[in-house]
Amino acid sequence: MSQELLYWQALNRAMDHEMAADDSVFTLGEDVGLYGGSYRVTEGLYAKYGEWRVRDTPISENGFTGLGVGAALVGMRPVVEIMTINFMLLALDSIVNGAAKIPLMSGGRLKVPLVVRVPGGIARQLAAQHAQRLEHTLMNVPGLRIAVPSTPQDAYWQLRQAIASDDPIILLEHELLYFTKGPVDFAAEAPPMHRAIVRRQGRDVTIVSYSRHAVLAQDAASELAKEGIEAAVIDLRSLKPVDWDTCAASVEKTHRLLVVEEDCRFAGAGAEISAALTERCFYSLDAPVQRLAGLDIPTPYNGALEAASIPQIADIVAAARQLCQAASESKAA
Amino acid sequence: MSQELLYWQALNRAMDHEMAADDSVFTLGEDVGLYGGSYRVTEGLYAKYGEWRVRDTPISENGFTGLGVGAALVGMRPVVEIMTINFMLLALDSIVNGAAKIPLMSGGRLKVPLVVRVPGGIARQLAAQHAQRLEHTLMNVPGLRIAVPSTPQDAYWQLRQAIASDDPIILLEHELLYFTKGPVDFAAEAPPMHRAIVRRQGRDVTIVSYSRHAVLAQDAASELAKEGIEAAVIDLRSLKPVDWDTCAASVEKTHRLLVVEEDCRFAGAGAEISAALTERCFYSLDAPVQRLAGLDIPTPYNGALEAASIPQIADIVAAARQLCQAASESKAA
Amino acid sequence: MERETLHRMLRDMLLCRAFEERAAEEYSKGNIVGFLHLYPGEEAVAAGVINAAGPSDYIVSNYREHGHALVRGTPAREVMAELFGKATGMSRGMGGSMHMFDPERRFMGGYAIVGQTCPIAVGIAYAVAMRGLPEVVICFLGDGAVNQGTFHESLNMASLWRLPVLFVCENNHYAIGTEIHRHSAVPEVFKRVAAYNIPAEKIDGMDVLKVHEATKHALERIRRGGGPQFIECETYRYRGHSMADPGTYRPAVELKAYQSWDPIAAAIRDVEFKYPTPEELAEVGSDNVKLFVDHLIDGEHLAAADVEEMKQDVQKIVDDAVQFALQSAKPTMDSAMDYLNHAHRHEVLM
Amino acid sequence: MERETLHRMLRDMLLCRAFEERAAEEYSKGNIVGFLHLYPGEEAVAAGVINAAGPSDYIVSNYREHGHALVRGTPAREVMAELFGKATGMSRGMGGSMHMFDPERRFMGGYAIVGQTCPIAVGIAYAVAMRGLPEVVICFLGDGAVNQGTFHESLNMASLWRLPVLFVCENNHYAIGTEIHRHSAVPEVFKRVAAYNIPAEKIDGMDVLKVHEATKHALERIRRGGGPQFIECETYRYRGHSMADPGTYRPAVELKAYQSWDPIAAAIRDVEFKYPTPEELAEVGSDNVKLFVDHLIDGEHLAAADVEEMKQDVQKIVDDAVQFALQSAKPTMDSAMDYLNHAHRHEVLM
Ligand SMILES: Cc1ncc(C[n+]2csc(CCOP(=O)(O)OP(=O)(O)O)c2C)c(N)n1
Ligand SMILES: Cc1ncc(C[n+]2csc(CCOP(=O)(O)OP(=O)(O)O)c2C)c(N)n1
Ligand SMILES: [Mg+2]
Ligand SMILES: [Mg+2]
Repeated sequence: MSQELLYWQALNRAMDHEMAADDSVFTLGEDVGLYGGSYRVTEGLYAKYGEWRVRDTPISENGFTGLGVGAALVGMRPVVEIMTINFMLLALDSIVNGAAKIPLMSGGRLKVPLVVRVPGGIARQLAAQHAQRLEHTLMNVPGLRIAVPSTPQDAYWQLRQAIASDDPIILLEHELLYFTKGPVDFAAEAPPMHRAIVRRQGRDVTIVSYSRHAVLAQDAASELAKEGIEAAVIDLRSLKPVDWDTCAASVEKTHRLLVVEEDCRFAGAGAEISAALTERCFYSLDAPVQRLAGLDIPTPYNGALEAASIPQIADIVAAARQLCQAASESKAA
Repeated sequence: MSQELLYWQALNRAMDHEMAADDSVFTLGEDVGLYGGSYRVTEGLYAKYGEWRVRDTPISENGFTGLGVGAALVGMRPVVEIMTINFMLLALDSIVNGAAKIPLMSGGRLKVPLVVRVPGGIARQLAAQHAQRLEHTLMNVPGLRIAVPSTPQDAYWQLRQAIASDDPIILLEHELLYFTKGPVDFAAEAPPMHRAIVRRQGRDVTIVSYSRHAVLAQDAASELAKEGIEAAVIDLRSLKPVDWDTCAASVEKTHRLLVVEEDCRFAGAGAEISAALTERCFYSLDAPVQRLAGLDIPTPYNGALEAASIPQIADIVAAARQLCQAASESKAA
Repeated sequence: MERETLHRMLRDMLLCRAFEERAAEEYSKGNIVGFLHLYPGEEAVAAGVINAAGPSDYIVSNYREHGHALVRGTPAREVMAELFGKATGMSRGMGGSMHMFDPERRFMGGYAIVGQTCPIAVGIAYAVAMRGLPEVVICFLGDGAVNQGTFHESLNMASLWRLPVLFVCENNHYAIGTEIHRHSAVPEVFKRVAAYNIPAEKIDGMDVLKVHEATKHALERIRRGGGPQFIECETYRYRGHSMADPGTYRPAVELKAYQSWDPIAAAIRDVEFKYPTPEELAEVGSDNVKLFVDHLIDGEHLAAADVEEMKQDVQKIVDDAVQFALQSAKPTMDSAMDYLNHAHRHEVLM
Repeated sequence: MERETLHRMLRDMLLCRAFEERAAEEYSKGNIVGFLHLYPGEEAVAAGVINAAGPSDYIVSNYREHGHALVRGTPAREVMAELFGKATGMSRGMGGSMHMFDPERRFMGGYAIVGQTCPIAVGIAYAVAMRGLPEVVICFLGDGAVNQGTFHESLNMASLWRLPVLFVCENNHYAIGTEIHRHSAVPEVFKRVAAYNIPAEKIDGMDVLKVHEATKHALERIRRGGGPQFIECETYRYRGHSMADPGTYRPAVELKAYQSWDPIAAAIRDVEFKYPTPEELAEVGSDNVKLFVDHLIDGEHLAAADVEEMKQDVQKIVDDAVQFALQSAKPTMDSAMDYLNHAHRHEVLM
């Protein structure tokens, strides 16, 4: 039933399936049409659906994102692609002051079924202006929902769910995941869009992560297993809302929590995860929640420094190991 | 030595003193000149310093903030006023991709001595598009510094310090504080810009807050004292960096921490404060850190709902009381 | 023009005027709070433009939009109740003065970020064009909004794809306290529009007949496939920018000049700034409403007595609206949460 | 024109060409990583514009700026080392291809957000004007950048306050894969500038002499107090948008047309998209460098042998730059933290 697809291909199929099923779905963004999309997500759609449904835009981020908001108000289901998240800073007014606020501001008289797709994260030496994450900025905006698929299957599911939803939803795609492969089953029933998934069960420590770092966390867990440390790995899949229940259930079992994120540590996504789960699981915790995160520095261009600025597999292993040690020492004491 | 001034007047004097002392200081923004500033902060400066140093701009937030960045690169000390923080969403590219990144991106070859002054927070029924806080958005940006004065004296000190600094600094001013009064001593030596101040010593619980809510927290502490609860109140004064030492010292004494903020709870400023202090003080805490914050909702226009959407004094009192009870119960158990 | 249309336009203008003057009063009493931007002086634009539109056309407006909603047909009760923050308001008390919505009348809001009306209107127009419908989107914006980047981006896209949108610039010469020649390098707004290959004209925004005429033609051109059009209406606001603004930056003589229907002399810019006293306002000559009334009476479309009756009618409507607003229930936090989440009520989130 | 200037311009163009071709090679070898936007085809713009500027003028550029830095005088070693991410690079390995800075030569960067050069240049110009200095700021931008709101906001302010800034639009007809008539409602960029009351002209950006001449005059006008000026240089990039872009969206015949100095026929838009093969590239006629070489030889400003010598010279410079870059040390994280915090090194924070 399932086939092996690259992450971008899974997104591409999701777009195609939704566009075929509903002619109010259309996509727009820089070079999504004739050029086929910077990361190929919209490849082939221009030829199939024509320029009105696959619209190449000028470099006018706030303008065309706002266009998406307007179209959504009258029943269209626009999928705006912002070429990379770095340029979303220019479009935040349309997203925050527009899409996120209109449902409440209109007293529930309008809906904004908008999807904003954005590649982001730290890729390969793209330097400070092209290597950032705005997870936290978006999380703090009431009225938005945020999905962060880490596998081709989730990418397929969550993009379709986002398009089908009547809420404004941001899909954060990771630039280094586009060319990763995985099985995709088009027919399988999707879990709810914001449900976290336990990628690996564990006994000793819970690692909560999302997007590309959820994949790294699984690799780290395999390493840890060799040392006898059984780490549970939870892939959040969604940053707003967060599926606290799934996380808390694991923390209550492992008594230790490591939050791994690519976002800058200070006021990053991990801050909320750490704070909320501490509030909830305080009395089950053997040690304070640890956050492993990006350094608080604009990303340097040099490759070695870039790599050192975000958590790597070895860092995750070390942090989990230390957390287990610290917790057992404090327990013993 | 000190005189009673309104918050806006203290800012006005700070501007005047810095402009008189250094002719590379200039200010720009919508209606800062002829009109005298929306909250009067620049009143009288246009007449005194002329249009080049007090520049009325078109409604072009990203443009004139970027202008400030450019001018700062060649040794000027621009003070950009964004009329309210709601419009800063349009200027974030200049702040985040510009001001914050240039020092690192240029390999330390350029400085950005820029100050961005912004009124913000929840005022009186200004509704969703004029009643928001972007504290968390800004906190997550490496390269920025953020000051949040809550008193006229701090407003005076911190604006002068911000202008004197060679870093890009955001001064978040609260719209409901402009017409509050307090003593200002122009000659007194200022504490370091990012030092937190213990506004009230306490034994039972530490309340950490900032900006207008630091004032409310002091009122709440007075109430609590009547019930026999001695709450320490810490006014952070700065959101980036945060003075963790001052906070931790108090938490280690009181064993309980309540974080009070106007920002939306989910991924608000309080998330970082809670997470970081828990990491640091975990073993001294008798109960999980509590966050009292704004509801996760765009601010409704209706006055009663607006008030209910952010913590009020009574809420702070109740939360602190409950925290003290919960902690002693769990200790007793 | 049909007698009916003339009457309707006058009635609309009178209603707007009476409504806004009353809103100012209610603001002083504390029944209305927050930013309140009033429309007196500019009524001819709303009445002329919106009365030229059809029921399936869309309207997108900014924070100075009470008049636009009233002319579009939203009952004064719902507009006033919204200002009072009541559950019966057009935005259920959630939006207030700056965020009024009436989707049933295709009145799509109510946006308080300067320039934001442009991309939203262009987006609605994109949907219309994609569907091949004969509808037009009317987008209001101020002279100050022209300097916002979004304006530029939106006009380029509207023109590039020939979208059915009519931009109406209400040029009242000020962005809060900053006069147009101090915020725009080219103060003739319509000339700036040449950069987008969009037909643009400047008209006298104090003359409702001219506004109506120009709008009618522009809408026809759009419906014939002529792509976006732009109308600059020269107008003036008699009050400060909002109730929080005393308007002291404007010379009294300038205000009077507009109200008495004289062209503004260039000289007045140097006059000392001072907001007119109530006495000065009272002694002022005809304004856009007066102009139209005179025209209708002179042309025997209407008798003076009819005008008086109309004034009394709209006054009653406004009084009733205030009563309604006062007596209406307040919204609850539960309803607010419902509005926030209404779009995903039937979706399984987790 | 002085012989020296002619020689310098040719040398600059040859250096840019050789440098970029080598950078492409080093990219393929993995010595350079990330986005690499190359300049071949557009050399006449950098050489013509920057050689007309004085040493105290400022340059602000975007992500396709290696050529601009080289012409400005930054040693090829420092430019190459930056591409290699080394501590000896002009941005100490922190910025890379898109973020090159050389403040000592008033080369103010290197910005990768499309449109961002505009407000930054305008800000520097504001400082110059406020100080009453005779300096000018040169702001480079692409044809795609014209649609960014920031462009609009910046030009309005520059004009309003008559700031000393020269905008140079490098119109290579494409924003990545989107051709200008598909991204701009008015594809003649210089015409759009009328909206700001800024003198604007379009010139042949493949002819370095015309570029130099136009720049000289524009700078003179600015220094005489004429306010901002705008030059649109029509040019073409021979390669894809960046090394990540195969450029398959452009018809081979279009590319050839530019390289062989023919005007583009309107017809070519319909030709099948295909990136030219190396063979096709090889058989192509003269390009902007060739054009200038021919002119210099025909005018007896230079002998063919001189050109060969020059080519060898610049090749040596480029080889040396690569050696230097290879041998240079990598930056450390400590240095990165120092750069981040260098501005507050002497300040007590807490
Ligand atoms: C982006 C943004 N910047 C600033 C403001 C504050 N503001 C509200 S109205 C206004 C003036 C707008 O002038 P104009 O467009 O001429 O409209 P008018 O009020 O004259 O009708 C300003 C600056 C805002 N609401 N949005
Ligand atoms: C704000 C922003 N949006 C999108 C991009 C991605 N991008 C990089 S270059 C480019 C095309 C720019 O075209 P143009 O201005 O014509 O310059 P050229 O590359 O042709 O020199 C785009 C869309 C960006 N860097 N910044
Ligand atoms: Mg105006
Ligand atoms: Mg281009």
